[in-house]
Amino acid sequence: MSHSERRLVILGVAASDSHAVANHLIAHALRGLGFEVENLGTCTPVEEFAQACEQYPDAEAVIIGSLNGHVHEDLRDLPAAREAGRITCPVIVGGNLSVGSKKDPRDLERLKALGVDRILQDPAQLLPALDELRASRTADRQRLPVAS
Amino acid sequence: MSHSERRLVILGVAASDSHAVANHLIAHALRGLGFEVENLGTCTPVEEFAQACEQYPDAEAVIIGSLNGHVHEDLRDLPAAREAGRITCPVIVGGNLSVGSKKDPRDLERLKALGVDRILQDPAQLLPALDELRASRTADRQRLPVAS
Amino acid sequence: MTKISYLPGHSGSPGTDALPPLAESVDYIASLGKPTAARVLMDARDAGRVAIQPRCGVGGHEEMKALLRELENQAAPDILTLTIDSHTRLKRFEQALRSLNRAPADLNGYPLVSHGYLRGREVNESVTAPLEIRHGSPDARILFDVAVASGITSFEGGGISYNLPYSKAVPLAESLAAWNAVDAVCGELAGLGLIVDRELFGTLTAVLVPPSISLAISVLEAVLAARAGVRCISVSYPQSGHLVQDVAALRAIPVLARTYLPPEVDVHAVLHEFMGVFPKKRGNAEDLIFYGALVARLGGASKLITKTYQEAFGIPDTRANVEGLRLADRANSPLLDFVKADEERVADELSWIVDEVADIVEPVLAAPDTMTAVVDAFAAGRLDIPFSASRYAKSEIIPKRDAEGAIRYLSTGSLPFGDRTRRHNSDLLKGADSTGGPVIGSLLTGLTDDINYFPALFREIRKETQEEDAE
Amino acid sequence: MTKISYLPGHSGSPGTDALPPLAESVDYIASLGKPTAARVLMDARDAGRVAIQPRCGVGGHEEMKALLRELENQAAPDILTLTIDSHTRLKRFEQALRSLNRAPADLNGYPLVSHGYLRGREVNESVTAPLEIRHGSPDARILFDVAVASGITSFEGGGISYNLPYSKAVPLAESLAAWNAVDAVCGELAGLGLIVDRELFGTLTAVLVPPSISLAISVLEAVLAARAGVRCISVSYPQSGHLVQDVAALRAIPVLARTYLPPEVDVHAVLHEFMGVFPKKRGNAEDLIFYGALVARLGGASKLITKTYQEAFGIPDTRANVEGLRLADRANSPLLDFVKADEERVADELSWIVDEVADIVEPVLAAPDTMTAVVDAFAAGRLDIPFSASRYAKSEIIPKRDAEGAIRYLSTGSLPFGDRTRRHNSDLLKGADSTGGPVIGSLLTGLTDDINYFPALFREIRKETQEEDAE
Ligand code: B12
Ligand code: B12
Repeated sequence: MSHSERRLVILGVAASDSHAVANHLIAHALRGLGFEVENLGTCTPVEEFAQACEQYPDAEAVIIGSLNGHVHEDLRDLPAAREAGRITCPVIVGGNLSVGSKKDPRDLERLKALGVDRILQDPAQLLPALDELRASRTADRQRLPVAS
Repeated sequence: MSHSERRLVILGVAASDSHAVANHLIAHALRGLGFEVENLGTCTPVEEFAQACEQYPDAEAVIIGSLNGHVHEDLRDLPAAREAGRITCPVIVGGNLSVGSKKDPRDLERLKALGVDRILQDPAQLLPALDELRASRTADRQRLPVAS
Repeated sequence: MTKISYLPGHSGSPGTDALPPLAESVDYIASLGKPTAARVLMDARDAGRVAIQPRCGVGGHEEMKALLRELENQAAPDILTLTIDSHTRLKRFEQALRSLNRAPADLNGYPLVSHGYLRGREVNESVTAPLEIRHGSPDARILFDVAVASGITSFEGGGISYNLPYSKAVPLAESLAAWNAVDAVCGELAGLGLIVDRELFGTLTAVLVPPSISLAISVLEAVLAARAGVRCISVSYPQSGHLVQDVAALRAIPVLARTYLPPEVDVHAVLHEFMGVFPKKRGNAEDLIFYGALVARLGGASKLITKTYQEAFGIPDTRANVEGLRLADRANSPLLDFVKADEERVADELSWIVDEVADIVEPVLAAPDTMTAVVDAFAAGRLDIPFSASRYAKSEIIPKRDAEGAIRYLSTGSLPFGDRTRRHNSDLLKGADSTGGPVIGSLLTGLTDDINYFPALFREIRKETQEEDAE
Repeated sequence: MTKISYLPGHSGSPGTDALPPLAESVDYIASLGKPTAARVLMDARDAGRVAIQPRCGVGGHEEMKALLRELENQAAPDILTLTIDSHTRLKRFEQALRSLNRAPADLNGYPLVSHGYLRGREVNESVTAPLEIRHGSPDARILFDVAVASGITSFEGGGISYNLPYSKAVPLAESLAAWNAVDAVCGELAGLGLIVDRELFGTLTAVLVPPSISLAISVLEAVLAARAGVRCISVSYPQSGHLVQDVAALRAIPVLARTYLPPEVDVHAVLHEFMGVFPKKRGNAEDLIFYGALVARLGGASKLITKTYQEAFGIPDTRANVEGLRLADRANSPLLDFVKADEERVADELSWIVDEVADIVEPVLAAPDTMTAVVDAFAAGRLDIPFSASRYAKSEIIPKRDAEGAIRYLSTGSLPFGDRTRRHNSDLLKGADSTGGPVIGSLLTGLTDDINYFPALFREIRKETQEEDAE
């Protein structure tokens, strides 16, 4: 990071999912890049992500891993949490996002429909994605007063 | 054999077929049972079987093995040889009687249509089949004068 | 398929009230005319072959029956599996039921509790092989009751091994108590003449689990199970990928059983084919599948749980599962009698493994109450596993592959190891890859390489610690 | 598909007149942008892996292309095959053409001569692997010319090995001369820069062929081929089923090459997976397929010709062929480096094999004209093969499996073996099964058991010599 500002992300694995390894490694890697990582670990329901957002209002993203194929059911409460204004920052999802070894792109559409902002394959895409999301939010904020 | 009469068969493998092992073993086995075996060996065209029939008019059967799947083309001249009266004794065929590992019963019908009298799987069926064929021919011969 | 609007037991919520009494289920099982899993394992061991078993589970009921029938017809595994979905594992029955009704294909397993025991019996009756429930439930009591009522004679799990890898916030005391209840019912069933095979999940978090950790935890669970009345215990061990280490670990299982378990308990060694990151290319995955099966044979395992060439991608389709089973079964070939492990090295490795296990379990077993001692030891890090999903293990130990690929301890954390064991481990790691870079960075890249051991071995990916390729 | 009403060459009868000049074919091959078979073999040997190749051939042209493409897409063999139908092998071109036009599925191979070289090129261009022609033609001159014009860089056969097992009444002098002509063209092609791999058919009659017979005949054919100008020779050997014997026989190939062949000839060892009576049950057949592949690896073969689980039933379908290739390729796994043969026993067996081969070939090679000496030796039984299809070998030698399953000589017929060899063979057979019955009867049942060795080993059938089963 080329700036000294604090950058915090909320990290976790979806509610029914106990796959821990990628979560451990991603937390390590983001910390290595200078992020503060609030890692909620495995088996984290949307409710717990929402609570963390309330606790860390300056979190720049919620990053959710899901490996076991249950991401759709596990994020079922995400639209409600968003509507209620409990999760306002972008939500990034990555991992193995459907059941089965042949993947249907419609399953990613279903995720978008639940209010997921970014779907990533590779943890290496996280930093550029976070930078981009932050840049566009900053731009939005700067543009808004001009427009209003 | 319970009788002392000479029993002779003509044995061979079809024209395009060089599989020798079953032929060797069947010749041995029939000789062990007391048969005289005129073994023409592998790669024997219908013409050669016909010549042997002419040479051994008391042969009680022509026994043809085919393993390589080419039995239909290889016996193509059989109807002509029969019509010409060159092969008058029963023709027995055995082995692997079509190309491919899944067998279609129609391929056996095609063989029958070529004038094959018996189709056998197992060389152990040869003795009962030969006995039966001989019995029915003797019966036929005995019946004929009565009928005429 | 008719929608399910109830759960077994009292209306609206899951439970066991509607289940038949144990004795009825025991009679039902006898009437099935199929061997129990325990019997199949015994027969396999007597015949000197490794029984073969797939992982398999889909949400829908008809689909589940079709899957099992197809696997049986095409690959004739010795034991079949009902893999349970991960909502049910965590007692999220409501979510399981909702997925089942809306989109059963979205489930990563068969929600047996939601389907209920009558359907469980139907599934059981659709095949001739006995079934095992494979899951990952910190508290499996409801699932177990439905399984027994379904006539299923093998049940995987344990109070440690189905907690720490499978949940975040279930206290160990709770899961141990829940599994003690399951084991006690197995004891009751044994009294009624039915031996339930209880497989322990020595695989744990599957990634870089040192053999002595896997076996130590299985020993503790086995001791608890035996005390509760269990009579047939399958100790499963996850293939590390290093032949000598794996053969030694499997052969250590009967040795440990003789030391720590009463003689009336029948103990089987079970190999779980490589449970970590699988290679992606089909041929490489298949190499690994066959290798695992060969290791099971050489290690004298009674049973092998297979993988498929689709492992890296997702839950396999039926055909891949069939092919995985068939390929693994080739290692049972009588033509491979000539294949041997290096017996001297196996014996050496085995003695170290047994010593490490002793170091870990004996202080716990020396305490007056084993369950409490287990809880305390995990809290203090004297028992530990790497990559815990749960808060209730410290994950302080750091595993590392040595130069040959065997899994060693880079750090033994707070494990009560003696100096001899510690020195042995660091000696073994002397030849291992390591960058000259900063310690933390190199630790992480080294770890990543070790996690990706097989994809790297097959050159599907580059090693992070080898910036310049030798080729 | 348009019917073919002509044969290449002059109208109505087969010939080569219409074929392009050799230099044009050499250019065509260079333009194909695929490696030659010789190059693939060399690369495999350098990489320490066994190249894999199926048998495959169907009558129809489109079907043949589809078959090859499917095999390549699904199993990526190193070399692909055009197996030629048995009419064409025997120059029964008329029958081949008639079947092709009426019922191409009735053909047990691809009638390349009837299709002509332009179609041959199309087939060649449809895949990226180089092709070999596998056939069984006592006189292959026409077929060879069409093959070269088709851009095919590997050609199986030899004046002895493609005569005696494949025809009844072709005199050896004729087939030797015909193959000498083929080999001379290979020499010419080498001069033009194209190395054609010439595989010799050491498999012979495939059933109970003693290794020293197979290798001796290959040595004689190789010597003749090298003299005619051939620069790349693949010596194929048929798996006997006994590991030590097979590994020794494969490793004997480079030893024999150094003794009998000029150094500029590149010699490869090739294993033909078990060529005798195959077990019927799929799993058993697959056990044998994998075992063969492992033997090829341990014997240091450059190439393996695979079988399929449908072998006992008929020409395999594409899927079975794919699965046979894939399974065999598992034996190339880097994970199996630990699998070893008993090196001491292999060395002992190897030295006996080399001695027996020397006993057989050296009198022939000592004569002034090798071809004449071969013809005379077969007439006198000093060269011989079991189960000859041809009148021109005596089939006086009687093979027998010893107690361990290795193929020995029960009778060495008129082979010019010394006392030492003869004694060694009878010593080895002392432990072998034999009934107490009359000599001839027991010889035949013993032979039948040996022929059915694998079906009996897998207990698909009972041994004839074991009336009472021990079980
Ligand atoms: C180890 C493992 C386990 C261990 C996990 C131990 C633990 N507590 O961590 C155990 C044995 C306990 C386990 C259990 C289960 N597993 Co599991 N497991 C694996 C395995 C073999 C390796 C996973 C791993 O650790 N990889 C190493 C890490 C570093 O990589 P990764 O997790 O694959 O993640 C990569 C990417 O997905 C991505 N990524 C991951 N998370 C995120 C997040 C973000 C934001 C981003 C950008 C990227 C990202 O980055 C990583 C590196 O490339 C995989 C198969 C494989 N890959 O070979 C199956 C696999 C993931 N498991 C699977 C399943 C289904 C389960 C179970 C549900 C059992 C079942 N029904 O079969 C249970 C889970 C129970 C539960 N409640 O969730 C399936 C998922 C199937 C699907 N989606 O179709 C897989 C693919 C196996 C299979 N083929 O069936 N498993
Ligand atoms: C050994 C063998 C060879 C040897 C033969 C050596 C020799 N000269 O004898 C070699 C390697 C040379 C060879 C060559 C070929 N072979 Co081949 N061969 C075999 C093999 C492996 C064993 C045959 C054998 O000897 N069995 C032992 C004897 C005792 O049994 P049998 O021949 O199987 O016969 C039994 C029955 O069929 C029956 N039987 C046989 N003849 C008769 C006759 C009568 C009257 C009766 C009642 C019963 C009977 O009794 C026997 C005992 O049960 C079989 C496959 C297998 N079975 O495992 C393939 C097989 C027979 N061969 C086959 C083929 C196609 C060929 C080739 C044409 C090559 C090709 N295109 O692939 C060439 C033949 C060339 C030619 N011109 O014919 C195919 C036939 C395919 C089909 N019908 O679909 C088979 C089945 C292999 C396969 N799966 O592709 N072969």
